[in-house]
Amino acid sequence: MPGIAQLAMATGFLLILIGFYGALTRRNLLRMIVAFTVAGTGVNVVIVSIGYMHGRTAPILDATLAASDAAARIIDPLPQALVLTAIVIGVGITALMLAYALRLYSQKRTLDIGRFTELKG
Amino acid sequence: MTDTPLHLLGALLLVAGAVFLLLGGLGLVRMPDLFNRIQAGTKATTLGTLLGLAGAACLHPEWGLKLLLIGLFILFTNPISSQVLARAAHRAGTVKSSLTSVDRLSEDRGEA
Amino acid sequence: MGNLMTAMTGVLCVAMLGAALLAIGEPGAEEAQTDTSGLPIAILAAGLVSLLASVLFLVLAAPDVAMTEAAIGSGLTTFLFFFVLGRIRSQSETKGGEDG
Amino acid sequence: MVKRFIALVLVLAVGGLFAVLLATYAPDAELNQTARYYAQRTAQDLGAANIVTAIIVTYRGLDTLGEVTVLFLAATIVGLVLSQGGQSGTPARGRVPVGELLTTGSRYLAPLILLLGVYVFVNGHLTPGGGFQGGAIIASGTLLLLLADPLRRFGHRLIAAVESVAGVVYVLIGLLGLILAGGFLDNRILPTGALGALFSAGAIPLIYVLIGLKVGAEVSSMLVSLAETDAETREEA
Amino acid sequence: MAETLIQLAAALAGLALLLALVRFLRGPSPGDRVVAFDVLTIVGITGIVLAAIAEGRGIYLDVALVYALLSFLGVIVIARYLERGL
Repeated sequence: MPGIAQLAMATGFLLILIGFYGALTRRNLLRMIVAFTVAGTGVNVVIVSIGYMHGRTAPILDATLAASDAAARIIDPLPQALVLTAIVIGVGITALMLAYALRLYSQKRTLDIGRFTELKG
Repeated sequence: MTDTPLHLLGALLLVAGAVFLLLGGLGLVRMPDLFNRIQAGTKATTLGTLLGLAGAACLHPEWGLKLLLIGLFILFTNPISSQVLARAAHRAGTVKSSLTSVDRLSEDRGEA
Repeated sequence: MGNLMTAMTGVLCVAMLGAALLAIGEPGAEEAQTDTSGLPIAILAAGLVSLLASVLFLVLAAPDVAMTEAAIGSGLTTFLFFFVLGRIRSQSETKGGEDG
Repeated sequence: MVKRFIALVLVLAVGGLFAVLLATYAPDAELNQTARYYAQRTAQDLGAANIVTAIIVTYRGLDTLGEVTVLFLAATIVGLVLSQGGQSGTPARGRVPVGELLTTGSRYLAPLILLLGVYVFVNGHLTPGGGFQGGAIIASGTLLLLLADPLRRFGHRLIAAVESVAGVVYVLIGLLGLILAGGFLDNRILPTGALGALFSAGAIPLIYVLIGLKVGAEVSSMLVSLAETDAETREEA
Repeated sequence: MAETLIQLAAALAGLALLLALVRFLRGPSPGDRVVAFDVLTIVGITGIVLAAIAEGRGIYLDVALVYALLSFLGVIVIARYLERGL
């Protein structure tokens, strides 16, 4: 029986693949952005699941977790810190992509990625 | 975990809450149109969640305050979201099932 | 209660994968992809992926990450997408764009 | 069709790579050295109960400063891009007005959401949460106000002022750490206090409040600049 | 005994989640999917509470607090979009 970490990691990898496939095959700009956010969630899930250890608890000290035995009972806090910032940056990136998509639409009246041909040689 | 009567009561409340959640989910799948599904999906699950929170409060009395706050927030937000959704669905002209016979909003607007 | 957590993870993973498949849309409908008709559902499904991911993060003992994902995935991202979609809808309706 | 096939092959190749990674993955039984250091030293060195907060604000504080800057740049560029695109928009005629329940509900819920945001970032060193989460929650409050009244105008000056003052004070506290304590953004310029108390962990609560205000202002300004592209075109019509 | 009951509750809640997911995936109208989304978020709150009980850590409830107060925003956003108010 696979552990929680393996299950979550497999899900994360599958989310990345689904998002990747979507971003490659879709032609609608907004659909591509949606696919990117799905892939981004997958990356976050994978990184957090790497830090997970079986039978341990969250890295926050309180009444049920004394500072002295923290090293024996908590999971790795570093991936969590990384993912936390990655999520916030993710929303900034999404907003930026959407702003550009809206701008492109007001100029070209289309969301089809095949119509944006100015940069093609 | 020891089996004091309070713990047992808490666990039973949790199961009761989960049963209501399950009924809500069942209603969501079985009901004929959107408005009936909103009924099932909001009322039953709100009750289920509140029962579950009460059960958790019995299991861990020291969490009581936070659980109470969560329950209050659910009571505040859930009606708003379902009402806004029902209104939007009505306005967007969602098809009603033939079993849905009362439509007071249309009557108020003089449409029916 | 290890079994409980594993089972919960399993259910969450299935739900997330289902929602993710819905988010990128059905394969094969490539021609109809440049209009915006199916997009609300795709965006909603992406929002569902992030909400379920938040519960999954909690099961993975990362409450900080779970809270971030809940705060951002619940309203902000969905709003950004739908706002842009609404603007595109009103523009295509009033000026009669190529794909409108 | 060819493009689709190529995409499928590419995805399958990456998937194979992932499968190898997953098959060879063996979870650690013990914390690695860095994590062990954080676990053992955080409580006595910094006095923060939430180790993730300690890492974000102090151990890797410089990264966080950079990250907040990236978010600021993103918000600025969103505003810039949208302000140029405004004139080609069209007025939103026939908008459906907001329902009564939502306007009334938002009047009561928005202060509650702001309060929750403040609670989250003030308690960032004790419970889950902190500046980023609190900032996102505050921005959600802005979002609720925008939803309840799409024509509401937010003070750009206020948002910009909050954002820049928070940023400047953040950097100043960092410099103060360089002078009074061990280095840039060192939190021990204030006493670390008792573990678990609200006023503990040195400057961490202060810095997290600033980060919360800054992130909240940045994300709010993104939302407002999106919403106001609409309002500008409305005025022209 | 209590532990068995809690596991039963978790199983029932998981079943409710899967039922709501069926409605979410099947549609047919966007409104139906939004209702299913609403139910899924509420079941998610119960899931968070169950995780907190299983781990025995009260701090997890802070996440449920945020979840309970903010998850309705997504529903309101899409409802306003559907009634052409956005």
